[in-house]
Amino acid sequence: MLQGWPLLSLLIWLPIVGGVGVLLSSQNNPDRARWLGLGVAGLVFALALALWGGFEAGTAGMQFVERTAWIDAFGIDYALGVDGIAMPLVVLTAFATLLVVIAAWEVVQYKPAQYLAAFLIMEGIMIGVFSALDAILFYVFFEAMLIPMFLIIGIWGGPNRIYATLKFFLYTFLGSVMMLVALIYLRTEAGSFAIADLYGLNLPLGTQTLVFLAFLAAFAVKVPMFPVHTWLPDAHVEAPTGGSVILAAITLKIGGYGFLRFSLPITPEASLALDWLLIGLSLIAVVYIGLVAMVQADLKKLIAYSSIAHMGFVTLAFFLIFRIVAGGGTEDSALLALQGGMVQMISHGFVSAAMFLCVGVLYDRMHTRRIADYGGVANRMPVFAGFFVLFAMANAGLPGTSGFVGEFMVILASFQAGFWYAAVAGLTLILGAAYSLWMIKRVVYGPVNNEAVEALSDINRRELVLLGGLAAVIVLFGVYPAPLLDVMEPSLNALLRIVLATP
Amino acid sequence: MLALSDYLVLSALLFSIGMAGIFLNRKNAIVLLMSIELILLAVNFNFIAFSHFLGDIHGQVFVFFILTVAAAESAIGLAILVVLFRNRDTINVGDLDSMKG
Amino acid sequence: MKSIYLLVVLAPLLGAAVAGLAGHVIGRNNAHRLTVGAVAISALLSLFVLYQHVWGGVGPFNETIYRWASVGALNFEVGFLVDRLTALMMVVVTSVSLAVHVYTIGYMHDDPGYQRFFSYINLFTFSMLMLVMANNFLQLFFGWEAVGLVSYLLIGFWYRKETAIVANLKAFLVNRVGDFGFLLGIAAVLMYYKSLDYAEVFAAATAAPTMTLSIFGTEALVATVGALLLFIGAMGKSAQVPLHVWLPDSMEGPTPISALIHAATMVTAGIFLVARMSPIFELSETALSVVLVLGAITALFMGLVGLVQTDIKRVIAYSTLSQLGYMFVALGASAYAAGVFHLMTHAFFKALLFLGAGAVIIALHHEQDMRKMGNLRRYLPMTHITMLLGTLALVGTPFFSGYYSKDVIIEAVHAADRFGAQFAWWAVLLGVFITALYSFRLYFLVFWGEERLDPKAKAHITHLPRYVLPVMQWPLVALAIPSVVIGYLTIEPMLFGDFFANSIVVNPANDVLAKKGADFHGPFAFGLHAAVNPAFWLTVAGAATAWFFYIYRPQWLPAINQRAAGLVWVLKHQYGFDALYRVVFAGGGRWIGQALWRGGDQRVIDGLIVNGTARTIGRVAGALRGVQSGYLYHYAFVMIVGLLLLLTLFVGSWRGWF
Amino acid sequence: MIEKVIFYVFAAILLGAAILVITARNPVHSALSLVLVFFTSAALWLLAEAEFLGIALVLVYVGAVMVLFLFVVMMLDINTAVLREGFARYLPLGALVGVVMVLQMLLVLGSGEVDLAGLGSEAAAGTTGNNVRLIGSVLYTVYVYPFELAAMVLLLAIIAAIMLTHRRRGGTKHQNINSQVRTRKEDRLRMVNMPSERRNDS
Repeated sequence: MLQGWPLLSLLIWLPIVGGVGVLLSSQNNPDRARWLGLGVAGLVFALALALWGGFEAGTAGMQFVERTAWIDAFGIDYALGVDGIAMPLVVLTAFATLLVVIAAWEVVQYKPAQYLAAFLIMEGIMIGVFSALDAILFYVFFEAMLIPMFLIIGIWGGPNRIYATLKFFLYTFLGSVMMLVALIYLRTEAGSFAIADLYGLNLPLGTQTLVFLAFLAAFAVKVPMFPVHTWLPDAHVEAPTGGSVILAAITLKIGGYGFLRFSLPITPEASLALDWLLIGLSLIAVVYIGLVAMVQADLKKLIAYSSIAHMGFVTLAFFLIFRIVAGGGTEDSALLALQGGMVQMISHGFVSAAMFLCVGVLYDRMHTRRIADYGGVANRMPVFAGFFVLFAMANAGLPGTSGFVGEFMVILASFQAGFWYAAVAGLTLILGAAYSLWMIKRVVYGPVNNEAVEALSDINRRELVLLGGLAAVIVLFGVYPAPLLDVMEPSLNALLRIVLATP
Repeated sequence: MLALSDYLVLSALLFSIGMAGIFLNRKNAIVLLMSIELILLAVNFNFIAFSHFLGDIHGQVFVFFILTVAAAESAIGLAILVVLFRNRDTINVGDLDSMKG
Repeated sequence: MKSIYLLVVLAPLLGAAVAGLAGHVIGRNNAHRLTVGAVAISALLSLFVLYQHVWGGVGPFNETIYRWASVGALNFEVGFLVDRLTALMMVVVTSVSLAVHVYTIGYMHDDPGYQRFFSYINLFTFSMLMLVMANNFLQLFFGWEAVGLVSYLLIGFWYRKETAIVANLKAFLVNRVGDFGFLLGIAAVLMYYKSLDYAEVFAAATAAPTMTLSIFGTEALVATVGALLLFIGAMGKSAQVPLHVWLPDSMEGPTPISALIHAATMVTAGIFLVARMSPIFELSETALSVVLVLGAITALFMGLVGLVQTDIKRVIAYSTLSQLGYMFVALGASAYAAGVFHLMTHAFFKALLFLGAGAVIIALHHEQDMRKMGNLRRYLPMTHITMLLGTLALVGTPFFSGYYSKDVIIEAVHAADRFGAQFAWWAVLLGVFITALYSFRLYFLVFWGEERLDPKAKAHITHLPRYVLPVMQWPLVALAIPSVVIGYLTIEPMLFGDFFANSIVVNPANDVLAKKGADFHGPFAFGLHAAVNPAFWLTVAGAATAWFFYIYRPQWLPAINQRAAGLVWVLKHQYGFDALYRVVFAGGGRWIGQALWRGGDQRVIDGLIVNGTARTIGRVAGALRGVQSGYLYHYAFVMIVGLLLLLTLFVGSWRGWF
Repeated sequence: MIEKVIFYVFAAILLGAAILVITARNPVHSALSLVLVFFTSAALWLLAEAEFLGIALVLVYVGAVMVLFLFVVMMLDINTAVLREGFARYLPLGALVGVVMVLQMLLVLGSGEVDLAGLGSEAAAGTTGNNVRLIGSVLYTVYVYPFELAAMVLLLAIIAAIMLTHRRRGGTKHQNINSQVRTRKEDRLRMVNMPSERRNDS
């Protein structure tokens, strides 16, 4: 029923215009900035929910499609549309930004107007990334997204934020430039930049491998996959709480989304040929990063490394589908892997956002992120301790929380590809529990460690709303994930048809 | 009778004298400019010689252009020299290394 | 019936939610009234369900409650399967839980986290019921981990105690190792039997008993691999030998939960799993042999460790480990009914012993060391009698429930002709002697002998707050009754009747119980039969030795300890398992993590590649700077050389050199 | 035959003067020897029947450029002593470059591809006759644009030279029309409200 509305353009440009509005109207009036920011973020979230409402679950094709000419000379047009894969991520973006705006209420005293404006603009751009149907439009949003995050970490970040934000920017930018080359090459092959036309090009394997590697460079950095992941812990340690939430909840998903939207369908044979590489890197990410996460002394670094391990699961799921089908598994189990990967991405969005908010709550009170400075927080902050334990459990993949759904499906599916895939992937059960709960033991439990912990006060109403909302969502998706899965199934099925049809 | 090779040998020698001029007194800017004039003169010689022996007037037209450009070039060169001297009160190329990387 | 089942499960959940979230609002008394009421409802309804299933002629109920999620043709549901096995387990879980709830009113009387504790034990009851009543692997796994979570929360209930939070982390991680195998088992089941629902899986399993898969390079029976992986989960949860290290440490938690979780219900989840999965286990001899051997090892060796413990709760904990070993031995010998039967009887008398120990601890004002007890029968008569009854049941004195369940297991193993059965029989037989020894050692040290009380404890025990004890005494009595009579009453229908007909599948070849049933002439005769039964005499011998060393000649003990110092040292360190895991896995994991982080991330990736390239670019640029010397003639010279090179290039190509 | 003699005489003078230019100690001497070089080359050009260019050379170079050179040399009191050292250090390198250069030329010319002889010793037909008309006919037809460009180049050179060296004498008053035009009312006019004085005889 909402098909007529240009809902997607609204979802993109409303936050951007709103952000600029906040920037201009209330630079010297923080309260006005905060209320205006909240208003815009709330409105966008409402529109996102309308998008979910108006989205027909049955069809696999793109919905809410808008297409107008943009740069005729090169045949680039401003095309937007969402399908089952993109729509949940758009809603997740809107939800995360709303959280960030609420979380930054009293905390951000230094230039709140610019802070909120940066996030709102970033929200618009990210929704643009997910809903772009034209390769160059996707690329423009993909690159534009770096700028607000660069500013957020650079201005409101921690002590050596310059190093972190520069590293983040250069890392991602270098990767994505290769993608531009590939896109332009594909334009010559397909005659147009529309993503739909790029599918089914069946290029020779040689060129496909090159195109695949170019996409891999861009998305592997974004995910981040094993060897190119070192920017994430630095970025997280230096980013303000809101920055970390958005960085963990959304930016990592763009990597995964990219693999689904570009790498798999456009270069299926190359994906098949190189799947051993991706699976190897993902398994290393799960085990190597899991072990590394265990020994971190900084709270945010630990959660950052745990995000990498979780995202390792996502890439594992996406690139196992060939071996699942080859290993005797049915088409459904390949679909199970893709669903598991998607759910893992979305649930990781909630769980890691919640964990970072918790660390933010602690950081706002104690101004330290070292685990050794904490101990016995539960004695002074029982309600917060409850939430933190719940989120740590979700991070470890406890059934009943959304963290479990993704892991469960991926391990079930990866068994079809081979016992050892599931065995190594399954290690995440132990490693995840190890680093999450060891951190909980050292921070939350135990006697009161020092007088700073003694002086802690429990979470106020605003933080309660935040953490409560997230806890509700995490438990809801843990107990009843059907609606999310049904929305994604047709699109993933269609993607599977394209990818598996060729070999 | 005069042969083309005579002219060419002469212009070659003139050219190498000009090159040597640039090489030998690296410090004196004015001699540098003069050496450049010599090199250009050698080039003109060739043009004239070929034009004369090939019976093609275009060579000479080119000499005409080279002359204009050479004149302009030396005028500006000297102007720069004057300005340089006024600011640095030396034209010794050895002292002018402020553009060092 | 469906609404009854839902009510049985949801009542504790509701109780937990209200007590947990609104604990402070409704106050302490309302909290415990609500939660105890909730569990009481569940208990009564469970009894009603059991009654219906046994006498009411109600058939097994197998329906899905709601569709959790569906992917293509695969659908994941949450549903209930209630047959006689489930009904029995429901009754055991809820009745023990009810006893513990009432008992906790007294035990946790002056504990600040009162409401929180009640909400946790209610949540535990809910999780255990979900696990027991599941009709598919997904919900089984949900219950499995939820029970692990609650045990984590309860062991670490007094989170100020450093040892408690170490214990609960260890418990959760070891359980997670078990769940790792368990999940792989579920994945194997899903792959080869194409479904997660019990009914479909069992049908597919029995339809293709000889299906094989290639693993580690060799062909193996799907049933064997699946069964073994599921058994790893059972080992983790029911603390069998390699994964048993967490149970003794879980004694850090308050005593009620030791009784409820670490004696009666949670640890029996593994046995319930194997019994429920009997159709799969029956298909693979090797899996059953593994269960048999591991159970025997645990039964024997863990019992031995119990001999040297001085903490009252740890003695009972090791006794639990040993009894769990017995149950797995029964399952390994395909005598599933005997295993479940022992599970039931053990739940009652072990909970009784734990609650009795709790009463003693409370009476002596949190004193758990047996060396500081003695001659307590004067001060705690009721506890003394009930614990005596519990001990008698545990050691297997005739006509007590322990005797019926344990002796059947011993004879079943004796009759089983499976690999490892002989070893298991010897282990189980010796176990009887050791069980009697450590049980009566505990009994004599605590209730008889001369008083070794601290003055403070003595003062506390002489004038106990009068309201505390009754509310703790009644559950003891309530548990003592079934500990004595339940064996006698239910052995006939359960083991040799058709009680488990519809829920446990045993293929006739190795149906040991059927053979035993032949010469079974009623419980009374079986009781008399003890006279000719070696186990009975071993029990008497064990009791006598205990009496001799701890009552008659206690002064000889130091000499014995001194002579058997080596054995005592080994037992005291639980054969080194704990140290091994701590050093190898925990320490090793951290060391590897540190190495990977320092070496891998920081030095190689960050140092070498990321910052490395930045540095090299800086250096190269530095070098190139030299070229811009600022001298005009250098530039002129470079120009000329350039010209020269081009010239040679041009001439060379013209002359065909290149 | 007579032409050859003339050619060699002039060539010798030319080379001598050229060497003198680069080796002269005093820049004025090198400037004057450069003048001599231009005169001799003009003569040689006349010999090759390029009268217009020969005359142009003399007019342009000797007339304008050399005068400029002399003017500059005279004006700037350059101490030539400093400029001399470091003479020998680069000699070997310079010589090497020179030798390679000559080798290249010989290689090309000697290769037989370019039959120098064949080019003939005769003055080809095209360039005899009225040289100026010939140049004019080609210059203003084919090379019109380059011609205009050359004019532009010269104009540019003139302006650049003036701009570079022109200095405004300090202390003189002069109008800056631009800023005069842009002044606004506020800059010049300031309204002040003063209370009106009361007449003391009221």
